[in-house]
Amino acid sequence: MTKGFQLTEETAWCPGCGNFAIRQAVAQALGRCELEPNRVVLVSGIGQAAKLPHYINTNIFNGLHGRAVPAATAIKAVNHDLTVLVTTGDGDCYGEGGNHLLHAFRRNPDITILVHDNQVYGLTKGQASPTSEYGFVTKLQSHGVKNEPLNPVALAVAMDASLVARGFAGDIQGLAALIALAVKHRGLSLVDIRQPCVSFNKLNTYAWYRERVYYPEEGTHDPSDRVAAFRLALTWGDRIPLGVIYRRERPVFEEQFAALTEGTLVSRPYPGTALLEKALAAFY
Amino acid sequence: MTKGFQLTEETAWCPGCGNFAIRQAVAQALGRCELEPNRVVLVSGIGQAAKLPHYINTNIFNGLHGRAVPAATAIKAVNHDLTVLVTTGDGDCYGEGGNHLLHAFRRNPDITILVHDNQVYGLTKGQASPTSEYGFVTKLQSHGVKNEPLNPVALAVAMDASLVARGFAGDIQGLAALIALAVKHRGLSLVDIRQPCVSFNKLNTYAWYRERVYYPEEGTHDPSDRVAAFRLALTWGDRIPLGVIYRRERPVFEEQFAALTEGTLVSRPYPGTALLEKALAAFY
Amino acid sequence: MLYELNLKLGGEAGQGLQALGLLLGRLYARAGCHVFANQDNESRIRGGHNSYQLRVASRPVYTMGEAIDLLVDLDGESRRIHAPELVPGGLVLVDSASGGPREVALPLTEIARAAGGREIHRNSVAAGAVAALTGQDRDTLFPLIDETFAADPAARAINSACARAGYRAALETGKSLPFALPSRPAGRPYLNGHEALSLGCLAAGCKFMAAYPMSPSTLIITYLSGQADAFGLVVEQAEDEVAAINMALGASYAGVRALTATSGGGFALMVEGLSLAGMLELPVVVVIAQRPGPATGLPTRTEQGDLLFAIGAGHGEFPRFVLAPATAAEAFAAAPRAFDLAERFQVPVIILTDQHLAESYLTPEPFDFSRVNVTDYRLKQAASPYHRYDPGPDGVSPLAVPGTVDAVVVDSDEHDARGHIIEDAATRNAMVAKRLARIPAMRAMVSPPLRQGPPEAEDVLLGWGSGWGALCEAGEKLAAAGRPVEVWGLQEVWPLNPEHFAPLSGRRVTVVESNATGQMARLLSGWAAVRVARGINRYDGRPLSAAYIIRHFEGGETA
Amino acid sequence: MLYELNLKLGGEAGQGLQALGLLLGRLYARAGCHVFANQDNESRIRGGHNSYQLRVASRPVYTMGEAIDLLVDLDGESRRIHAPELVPGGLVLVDSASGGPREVALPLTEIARAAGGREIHRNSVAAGAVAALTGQDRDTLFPLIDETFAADPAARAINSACARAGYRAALETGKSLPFALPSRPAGRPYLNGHEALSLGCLAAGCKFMAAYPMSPSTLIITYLSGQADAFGLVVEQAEDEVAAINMALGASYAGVRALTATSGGGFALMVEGLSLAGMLELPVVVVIAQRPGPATGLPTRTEQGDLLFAIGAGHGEFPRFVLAPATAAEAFAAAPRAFDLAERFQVPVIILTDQHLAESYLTPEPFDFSRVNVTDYRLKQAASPYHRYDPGPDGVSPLAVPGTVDAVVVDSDEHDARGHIIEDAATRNAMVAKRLARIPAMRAMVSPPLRQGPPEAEDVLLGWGSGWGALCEAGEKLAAAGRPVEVWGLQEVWPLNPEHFAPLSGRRVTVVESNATGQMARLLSGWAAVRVARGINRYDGRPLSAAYIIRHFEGGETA
Ligand SMILES: Cc1ncc(C[n+]2csc(CCOP(=O)(O)OP(=O)(O)O)c2C)c(N)n1
Ligand SMILES: Cc1ncc(C[n+]2csc(CCOP(=O)(O)OP(=O)(O)O)c2C)c(N)n1
Ligand code: SF4
Ligand code: SF4
Ligand SMILES: [Mg+2]
Ligand SMILES: [Mg+2]
Repeated sequence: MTKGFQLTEETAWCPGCGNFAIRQAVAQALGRCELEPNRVVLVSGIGQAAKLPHYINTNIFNGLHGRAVPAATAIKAVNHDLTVLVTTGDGDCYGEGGNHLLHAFRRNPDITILVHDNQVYGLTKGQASPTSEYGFVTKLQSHGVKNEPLNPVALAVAMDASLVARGFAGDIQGLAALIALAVKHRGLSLVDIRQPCVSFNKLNTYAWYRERVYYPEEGTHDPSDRVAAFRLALTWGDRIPLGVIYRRERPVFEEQFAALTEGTLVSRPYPGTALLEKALAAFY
Repeated sequence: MTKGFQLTEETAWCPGCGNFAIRQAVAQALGRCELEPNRVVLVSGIGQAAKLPHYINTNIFNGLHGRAVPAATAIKAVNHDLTVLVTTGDGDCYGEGGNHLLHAFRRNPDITILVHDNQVYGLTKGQASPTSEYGFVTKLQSHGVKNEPLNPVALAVAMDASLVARGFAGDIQGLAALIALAVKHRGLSLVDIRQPCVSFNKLNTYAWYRERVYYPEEGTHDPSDRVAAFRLALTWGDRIPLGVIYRRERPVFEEQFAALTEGTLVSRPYPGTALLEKALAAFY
Repeated sequence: MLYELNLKLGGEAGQGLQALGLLLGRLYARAGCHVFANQDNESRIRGGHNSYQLRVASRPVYTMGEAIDLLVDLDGESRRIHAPELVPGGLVLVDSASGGPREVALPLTEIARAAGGREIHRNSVAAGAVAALTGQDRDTLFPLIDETFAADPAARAINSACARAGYRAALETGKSLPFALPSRPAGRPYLNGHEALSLGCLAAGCKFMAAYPMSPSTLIITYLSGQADAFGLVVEQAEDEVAAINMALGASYAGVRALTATSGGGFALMVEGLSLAGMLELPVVVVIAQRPGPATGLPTRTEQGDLLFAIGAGHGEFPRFVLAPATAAEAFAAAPRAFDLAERFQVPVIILTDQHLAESYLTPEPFDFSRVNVTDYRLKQAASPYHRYDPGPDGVSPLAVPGTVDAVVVDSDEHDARGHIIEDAATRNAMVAKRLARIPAMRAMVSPPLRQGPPEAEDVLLGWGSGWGALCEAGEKLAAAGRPVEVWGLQEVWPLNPEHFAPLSGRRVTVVESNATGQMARLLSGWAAVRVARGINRYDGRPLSAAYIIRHFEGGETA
Repeated sequence: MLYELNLKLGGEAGQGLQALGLLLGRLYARAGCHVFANQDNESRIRGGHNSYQLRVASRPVYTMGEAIDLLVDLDGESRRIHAPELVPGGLVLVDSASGGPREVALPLTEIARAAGGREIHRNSVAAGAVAALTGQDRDTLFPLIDETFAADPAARAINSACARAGYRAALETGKSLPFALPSRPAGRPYLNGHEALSLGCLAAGCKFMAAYPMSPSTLIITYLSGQADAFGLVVEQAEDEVAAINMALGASYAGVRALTATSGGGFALMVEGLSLAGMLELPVVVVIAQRPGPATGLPTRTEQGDLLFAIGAGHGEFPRFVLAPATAAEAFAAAPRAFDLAERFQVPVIILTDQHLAESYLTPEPFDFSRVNVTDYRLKQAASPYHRYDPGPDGVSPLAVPGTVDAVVVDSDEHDARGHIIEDAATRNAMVAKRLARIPAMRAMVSPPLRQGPPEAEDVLLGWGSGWGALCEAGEKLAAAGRPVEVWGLQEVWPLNPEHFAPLSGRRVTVVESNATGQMARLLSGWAAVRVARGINRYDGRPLSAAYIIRHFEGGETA
């Protein structure tokens, strides 16, 4: 069944959108991980980011806005032989789906969450998102956003996420490497990918990011140091660090279920009557 | 109308429950802030903690499980002359209501959130809560909790909450002082109150906490230093710090609405036809 | 001479169709015409194929026309896609220096560039050209352009130059459409259903809105947020729909009129909150802007698929109203009506709109704000001790604002008159009875359906909500063809008052609705003993039209 | 001689009523009796006043008895609260050295202490005393105590000693109840509705459950989580109900049978997910354990208030089944039935239970697991290319497991046969038609109502779900009093098959249900043309009983 990861010609994205680069990086990364398309599931919610799965030839669960993470967690638990990625937006993941993300960090399933973070609601035409900057003007927030932006990387570090990284859609190679690393990592990986939205975010453009992003020099940051990671996570403004910010090995959600030690859940047979009789016997 | 904050004789709590102490501390703190009962609104969800408002003679909005924070935010926005407190449980606030908490930090309304954190679901009879320790055994989690506990203080610091504190129900005086300070603070205050549940949490008991809790010595911790606050927030295990962990002055939600500069929203009259005609004129 | 003009703008998302459509709509409205306009959009920001259709007439019109007199092709594809819709003799405006016989070839982009603009400014060139081709006065067009871009002098200059150039160039082609201006005076606003509804909310004294963006509801929060400073509102984008409704309920508790709006999927997340409103007896208005489901469905299209859902939503038993305004003018009226009913009975009121109503523009008579009823039902003088759930007339309790009495206690558990938790059967029974006691008075308040056409006709075409315009037109056309039908349109769909439906007895009732399962038909047979002969249903996401109804009515097809 | 024994245990929350009731229930079950037990609890952990009532009989019983033969007073209050319920000659066991004439005074706590226990161990003293007073064999009691505390030898020793001491002390009082043991052999399990349902889920091959705790549903996840290792399940407590249903849908997509359970308020949060199941055509089973609403309502009590909500929940239009098992035995059967229907038709199936069904214990015939139908509808051999939404017979598409075919693509937007987003009308129409095409076959699958009593009786008492037991007993009593009625009980409440109701025509139908607005009555008149003469409704949170039904039936009261 090997045909590699093929990208569709047609998409519903705007020309110049950062999503194209992310899609390319995803396909490259999956290829680099030597995965078969039919062993990969892309799970998404609703939004421009969440359309990505439709444009690659894998298994797709394109569910509800904000609800990709619980679906992905369950898919991985049912069939841990599959590689499960979530492709989601900043609204999808940090807004509507915020609670699921919080608790996914706690569970630590072996899934990769790619947040296409364009700091705006793209599909619904440009409202503020949880990561929009304070003061960011939109049609709905015509006097500027009054809430402080959520810092996903700091949040993930505070939640002791297993792998926390920041990527940039303007650097496909670096992003592909980061995604490959996240996919290979055992446990939950969150990659907050800064993605210019050419239609609705005229502030955080390619140029804006290019002036600011940098990869910390080899050896200057220890991702296993949580306080250091937190400090780096707070670095924002003139300088925006990319790459792995935090990493910790933790028990993986689906590895802790006795039911899964003998193989995948989906491969288990229906129970025999002997077992059922035994369960019933406890009620006598 | 001054009659002070009166406590009911009857409650539905178990004898010995930490909620009694929290209630006393709340009443003391409100008294100390020289508030009138009818200018205070206690907003709660569902749970043992969430029953508290019924046992004090104030205004009460006892809504849905997990949903106290958005209701409280709106109440404060509509009538910023009222003092608004949320009394909530660890399940209510960090479980069902997790997303609202995340975004309340961003909004920063001038409300005080008191989380009666007993690390268990009390009202539903003892399931794990988001703050239950890893391995904590319950009837439902019979092999022990498999998810890592959420650290509310670290989370709040990462979200740049305006005031973050930890209290302990075993120290009514200290707790009352902390609550008074939180109520007086302009902006959102989160007080995570460790509260022994004598019925369902046999691990994190009064004794367990008494061995561990301490107030950092005067001058040893600077709550305005976010990284230091994060480091202190991670201090857990043998030593559990109490008191104010983090504090930052930030724009307050309801102060940013032009509509509220002339007085409370609830006091504003219905619009006159001139204004309406003007709005209609824009469509010609 | 045409008595009406049908205009279609076709292009990609992102090419500015809406801005152009808006400009032209206002142009004809200013010229004294009646206008109806609607849009057909894909769920994307750029690319694809969208259209904006305007029907300009000498009398009020509420549906799209069936054939196009003038097509504006902005993507090079529209001439092909929409060719079958053109009337004989219809014209196509193309962005090109040369074209076929039915084409008005104008190099719009080039003209824009020559006038100092960029490609995007060709819309103003097109606006000028369309105005000229349809015989519109310069003195209407040019001031409108200037006002539209008033905030940005540079943009104003360019667009004005482009429009003038387009106007001139079109005149030079010598082509034109023989469209007669109506003699009616100018002076009707051009707005869509959700703009009208939002104005109604302002008129009703709505002071708080929280919502989460979701098509096709987003316009309401966007508009109200823009008016927040002028009208003294707090408008907040919530983190999710659960928060939105709980914020609205908090605001209502604190004493102001509160609103939320969403589409079916977002409303699904508000259902627990709706039940809370029922238990706390808090007034609140919830707009459900319907779109085709289930789940994400067709986000930018229309359906009436959430009727039974809205009526039955929420665990436990509590009364509610469900309104479904027929047109933009009715949507304006529905809002104060909803706030009034909500506060009078302390119940949630749902307003069901849909993408078609929400985004279709028309030119209603100017709203008369002095006739809007805003009754303040909040308690002025409270008895002490105040008990939130003391029963009053019709089961309605005194509604005090926190801070003005000893304490306002509301509780989602079953409670006593004071609002505190109870467990006993007697109090429970009394409280259930009290909550439901409002139903008879509520039912008596419901307005009867709209009716048009001969009341003695054997055939009745009955629809609800935004179906009204298409139904009326179908009724008129059928009558003109010698087939008299009476047309009914329900605007207040819950509770139902069976008495309203007595005139249907013995007649052949065809229920027309934008859904597949015939929800209104089911409701009427179940709750009002109406015998429904058959249904005409449309569920492809496109709005009902007179032609669709007539085709299925005459052909006996039941789609 | 009594042919049945009614026993009530009264005490505070936290005093161990449930453990004592469970022990006694199993004791009588082992002795060969039929037992029915139910509880009356306040929503608190300690204090207040709760009761646990056991009815022990020589034939199957499904409701609580009406008068108490033996009351066990553990809080010193029960003798006063429940005195009116005692039969003449009934006894009260009190924890005291001396008592009145109707009292069996035993210093339970002292006896426990003397036997080496603490206050909490007086429950075992009481168990021994009750066993003795009701003529139960030591050889049944003592092994049961030993088994109950098998896991903890120290506890076993103390409880055993206490039970023996209680047994002895009671015998010494010389008092006893003349209760005749039935001659039937022992061997029925003692379990409640949700335990039976959970066993049914295991038997159905359910492999995944996610839920958020909520009374009265929590027992299901608690039980299944305890069986997870033995049966190979993944059971996860979700962070909220929205997560729970989306997890269940993810699991279903990945290829296993998936479940979630909640009460009405939690289900309100699952409604968007239900619509998603409808759109993705994913099998999933959702238990709604009903309790009185709206909102938080009465969390520990019972109601049937979510029927219309369950049937109408979700935006957009999609088919579903709604089941409502009548008894614990039927709840066992309903689970595999639900999983089968869900997978056969790729639809969500809702099981409506309620607190009364969930927490009432009884002693059904042992379940025959070999007769449970577990058909695997998943695709074994997939065509290539595989298209998730290719239409099959009855509109049902081939259901492949991801990983076994090229790609399994499911999409909440409207989609084509491959599962990819579409915008066009033709595909939309085809997909709507395909999804709804399953309805006729689904309707044909629905089982007819249970019936008992003379089919020619003019009067029909019709109920649904857990009302069945009380209805049957009411029917029998009315017949015995010379007033024949036939009793109907619906267990598969959606979709309705109108043919099932033909036998009701021309008869006087009284619909009995635990809600205030008569939801089943409404459903039957709206969807199955049943003429309902009147309703008997109960909505105080307490279960229906034969006495309640008869009182309102004969008195003509409509509560
Ligand atoms: C329950 C629900 N609420 C709202 C929506 C409407 N909606 C669709 S996408 C979206 C936001 C998208 O923003 P983001 O996740 O940042 O994705 P982007 O389009 O920017 O990539 C919203 C609000 C929805 N589909 N469902
Ligand atoms: C939507 C919803 N889900 C579940 C419940 C059931 N429920 C009530 S309280 C509670 C948890 C309480 O835990 P916590 O908030 O920690 O409060 P505690 O009782 O421990 O003080 C739950 C799950 C509910 N009422 N509503
Ligand atoms: S709106 Fe923004 S995010 Fe969406 S496709 Fe266009 S550029 Fe990309
Ligand atoms: S269960 Fe725990 S939290 Fe609840 S009242 Fe009892 S001791 Fe307190
Ligand atoms: Mg975004
Ligand atoms: Mg708790």
